[in-house]
Amino acid sequence: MLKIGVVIFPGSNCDHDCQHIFKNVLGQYVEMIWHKETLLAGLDAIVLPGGFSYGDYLRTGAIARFSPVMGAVKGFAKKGGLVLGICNGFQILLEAGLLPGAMLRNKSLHFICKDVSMKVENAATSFTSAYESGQVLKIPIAHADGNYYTDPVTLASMQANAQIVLRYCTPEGKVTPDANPNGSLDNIAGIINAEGNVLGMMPHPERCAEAVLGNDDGKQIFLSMLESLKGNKKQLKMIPA
Amino acid sequence: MRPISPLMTKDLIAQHNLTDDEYKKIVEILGREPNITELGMFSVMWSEHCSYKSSRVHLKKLPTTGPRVVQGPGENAGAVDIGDGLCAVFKMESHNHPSFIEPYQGAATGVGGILRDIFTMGARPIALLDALRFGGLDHAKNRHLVKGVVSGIAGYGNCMGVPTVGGEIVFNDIYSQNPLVNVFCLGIAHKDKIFLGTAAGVGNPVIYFGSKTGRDGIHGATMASDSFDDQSEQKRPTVQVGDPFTEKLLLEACLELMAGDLLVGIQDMGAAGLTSSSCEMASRAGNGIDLDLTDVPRREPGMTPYELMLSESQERMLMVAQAGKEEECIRICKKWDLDVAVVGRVTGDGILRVKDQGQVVAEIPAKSLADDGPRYERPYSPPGYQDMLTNLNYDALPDVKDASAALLSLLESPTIASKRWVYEQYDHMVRTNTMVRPGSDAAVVRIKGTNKALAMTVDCNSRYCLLHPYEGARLAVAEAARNLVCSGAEPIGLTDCLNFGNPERPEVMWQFVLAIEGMKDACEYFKIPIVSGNVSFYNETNGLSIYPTPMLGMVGLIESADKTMTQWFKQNGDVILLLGKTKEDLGGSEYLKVHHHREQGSPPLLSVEAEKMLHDFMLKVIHDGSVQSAHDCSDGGLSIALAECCISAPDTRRGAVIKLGLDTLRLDALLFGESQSRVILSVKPGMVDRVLNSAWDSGIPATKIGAVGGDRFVIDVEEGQWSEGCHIDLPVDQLYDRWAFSIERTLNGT
Amino acid sequence: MKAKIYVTLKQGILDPQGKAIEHALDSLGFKNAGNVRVGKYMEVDLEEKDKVKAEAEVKQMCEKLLANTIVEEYRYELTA
Amino acid sequence: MKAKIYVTLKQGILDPQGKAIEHALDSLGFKNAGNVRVGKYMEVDLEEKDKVKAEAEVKQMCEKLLANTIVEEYRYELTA
Ligand SMILES: Nc1ncnc2c1ncn2[C@@H]1O[C@H](COP(=O)(O)OP(=O)(O)O)[C@@H](O)[C@H]1O
Ligand SMILES: [Mg+2]
Repeated sequence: MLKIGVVIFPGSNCDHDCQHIFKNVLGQYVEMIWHKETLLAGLDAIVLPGGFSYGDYLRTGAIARFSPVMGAVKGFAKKGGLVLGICNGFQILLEAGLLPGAMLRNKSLHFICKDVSMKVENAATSFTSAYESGQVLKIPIAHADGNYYTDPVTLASMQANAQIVLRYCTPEGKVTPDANPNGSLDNIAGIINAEGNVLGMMPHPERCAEAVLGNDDGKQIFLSMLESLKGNKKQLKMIPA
Repeated sequence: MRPISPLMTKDLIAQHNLTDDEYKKIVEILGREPNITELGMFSVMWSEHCSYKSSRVHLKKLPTTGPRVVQGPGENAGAVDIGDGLCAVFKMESHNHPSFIEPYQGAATGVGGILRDIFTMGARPIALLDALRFGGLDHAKNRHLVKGVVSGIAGYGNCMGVPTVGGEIVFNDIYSQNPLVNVFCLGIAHKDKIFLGTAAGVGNPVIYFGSKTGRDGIHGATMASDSFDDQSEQKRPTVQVGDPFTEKLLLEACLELMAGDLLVGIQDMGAAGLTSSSCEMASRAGNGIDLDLTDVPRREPGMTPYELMLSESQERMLMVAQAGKEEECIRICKKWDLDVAVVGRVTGDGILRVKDQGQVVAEIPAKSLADDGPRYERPYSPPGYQDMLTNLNYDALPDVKDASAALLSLLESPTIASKRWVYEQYDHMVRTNTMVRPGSDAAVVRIKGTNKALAMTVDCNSRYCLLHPYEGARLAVAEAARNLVCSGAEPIGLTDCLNFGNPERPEVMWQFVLAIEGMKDACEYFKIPIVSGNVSFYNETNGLSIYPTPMLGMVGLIESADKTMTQWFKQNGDVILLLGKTKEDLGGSEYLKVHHHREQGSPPLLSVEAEKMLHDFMLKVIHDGSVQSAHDCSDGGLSIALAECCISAPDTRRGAVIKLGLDTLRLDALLFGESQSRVILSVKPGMVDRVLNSAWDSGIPATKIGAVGGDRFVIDVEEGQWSEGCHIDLPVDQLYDRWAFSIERTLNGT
Repeated sequence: MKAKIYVTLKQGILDPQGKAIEHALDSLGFKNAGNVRVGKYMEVDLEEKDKVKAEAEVKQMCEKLLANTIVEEYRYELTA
Repeated sequence: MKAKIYVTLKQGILDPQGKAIEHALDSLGFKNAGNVRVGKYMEVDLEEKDKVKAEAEVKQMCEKLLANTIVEEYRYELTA
């Protein structure tokens, strides 16, 4: 069994959902980590869940990044540990500087909760290896600030390094402005750091990882992580969704 | 010594909304004149809102018991047994008036309040539904209200991580000055770990926790207290601002406190804040409480006892802990960054005694304050215009000419159009339980750790209630139950939110009394207990009352979650069946309103027997796997229900070809009439005979009316005895476009 | 002309944002920062050249749209 | 001392909120209002009496917490 840490910030609200996936759906050991903890021992991966840490007051993720636990998360990432940030978790990773860029309000100024299509642009990461490159997924989003921005230089280098892992697209797989739900730069839905061990994504794969909810397109994100942690890529890829 | 109090003048008493008789009763209870703080406390506790003085005698008639009922009305919320050692805890609340004044904060704090009602019971909230009423979208003010209310609900519910999985919105100009914002919440608790608001155990500590107290929501009565405030005149905020972040911390802290063996009782500070929570808890236990205001956390300096006792600051709780467990309680609250203070002790003398800086500032028998408020049996009689409303000469109304145009315009009328624009702003998936999202007859959430799921719906056709309050209330119960059974769920409990005008008007009271009778009769027949509820009176402006709106929130149980059903067609080639009988039921229909601008006639008649047979049959055929989809016919009638089956699926739209006979009906009655107890099923071709036979065996009229397939919506109606038939043939995409984006287009002015 | 508009919560109204920021500043070690209030700041360009007319216009904008006068108060400056 | 802090989006970064307000002003009939920018306005009380020290402190607060300098810029005023 692998040991996955799920961080609880004040205001996190997808912490139980992430715990449920790793523990009950995928049978791993999950440790819930209070934001005031500073020592993270024996973890195989860390998840920063979605929610409204500190009420999203000031800016999304702005206050959470100063939580004591973030020092340890940074240390863990520096050593190559896998860190997944979903939605608010992604926003925190940006504010903490573990991923480049910043989030702006959605173009519509509304909170948006719905299924959207996205394309796996890089299936060679530790978070996406169970997908095919170019595969189109349907995963729900639920956020008010998912309008990703970065400067042109950073964008170009991310493009060159294949750090843009997920992009919003039409159900047919076309990356168009109309398929972009929030105005994010280059239709970005998820990015990875240059080292390939920290992924941030706005869509919620934990909300579509069980057949009983009508969709399990998100499950392979978690399976990919387990696969890469076990260093056993081929075998896990065979597991049917 | 009591601090110097002003003379109890007539004005002061009137400003506190107390009648002379009520004041006399207060003097009698106390054996002396009250001081200003006491007057304020009586005034809030004996208000209509807290004391149910006009409604209590009637509410008593409602059926509240049943084999599953674990907690009926009287506590913060009701609880119903769902097996596996679990309970569904639910309730509905209104926040109508505050939402009209400040739509965002009014709606947001409404959500906050109902959530607290659920989690004080020891239940983790897992679903919210919102039932809304606004005036027409052609007025800018109404558009402003809609936008504000929806974003307020989203702002609070989303942050809390409780999904808003469904709701209802109706637009009618009668609500222009009195919009309704009713919010339903459901939580799950362990049956043997339900917490009640009781101050048992003399000597136990009373602990305040949550946000600090500010001068929020101290209403008109505030003026009276100003003269004792030696601070300079200040503008007092009567609007409460919600802080969902603190509420989320409060929720987690409460559940952690409840997981340990620490608490005796707990209650949230809702309306009437510290006053209601302390006296109600004391009264339930037959005890008293000594409160010391000195340590109450405050947001502002210089607050008077009057203000502290009456403040309606949000996100606050009062708990009674076991003696000796104070430290542990305080530790948990601090862990969640909450303000916390021991503010009192439970006493055995039945008195709520309030001290501030060493002085007694109020001393009232807790029971008198909480339970001995006035009760009124207000006079009631039907309004003079009632007959004019129900008598409608249908012969004077021409039958529909262009059925296709009528269908399209009904589809885009905001009451019928898709509520996508609304529910896409609500996080309806967080907690990963939502099996059926907004857009079907009922929302369905699974219960993790079991095979079960719960279905929920909120319903009320207030036009029916206007035309016939008794029938309207019965119809609301029937429709809610029908929405549940169409989702595969057996109805197990009900909560209500009774929105009416001014009860001092006999015609409003008449509506209220009849609606209660209707709910009672229907619930008794269907054996659905009412376990919690709320009354909102005085929804009137300049003498104009809203339509009587007894909003219902009903909960159903699906024993095996994989038997969940949805309303949209699933597969081309499936056969479409209609259950139930279509009659000449145009009275009170949405069609009459949209096309003839009339809200008149008699609402459709309900046969509870036929309705109940339909429910039993629906559950049987859904559970044995014979049907692919099920949708009840409600607003807009048969043709709208059929169109919804084609266009409401989350990703695919399907066409259908339908053939109907008129017989002796008018064409508009066939297409748009709102006869009750009807359901549209789609079944696989091989199942048709089985389902039809089984329906007839159960005494339910059932006919094959068409098939799913293609990309057009086709209805052929053969000529009847009195009317010509019609041929509707429209692209499904066109129906979808009119229906799906109507509200958004109207709100954006495009 | 350019209008600079400041919208803040009225005195006595709960300011959850301010409270959260104050808390964060405190835990960042800014121990002597307190009483944080958060509001909105807006800049609007106006074609109007006449100061008196411009002022009337800005006032109307605030009352009608930019401030929610039930819970907020506003002030503004006009610069050329 | 009291610090007044203004945080706005950097020039060149699209400001959807500003656009929406501009649009709303227009449909309310304020035809000659344009170029609306929306930002945050914060007030913080400081115990620090020394202006130079206070200024250094406010600057730090902004850099660390109050503004995200990837997309925002800030300025501040100190008053007694
Ligand atoms: N205010 C709202 N919030 C969330 N969902 C809503 C709201 N209004 C309507 N809906 C959803 O839209 C769908 C259609 O609503 P409605 O026409 O009232 O259904 P029905 O007639 O079956 O009761 C339902 O799934 C309902 O939950
Ligand atoms: Mg229905």
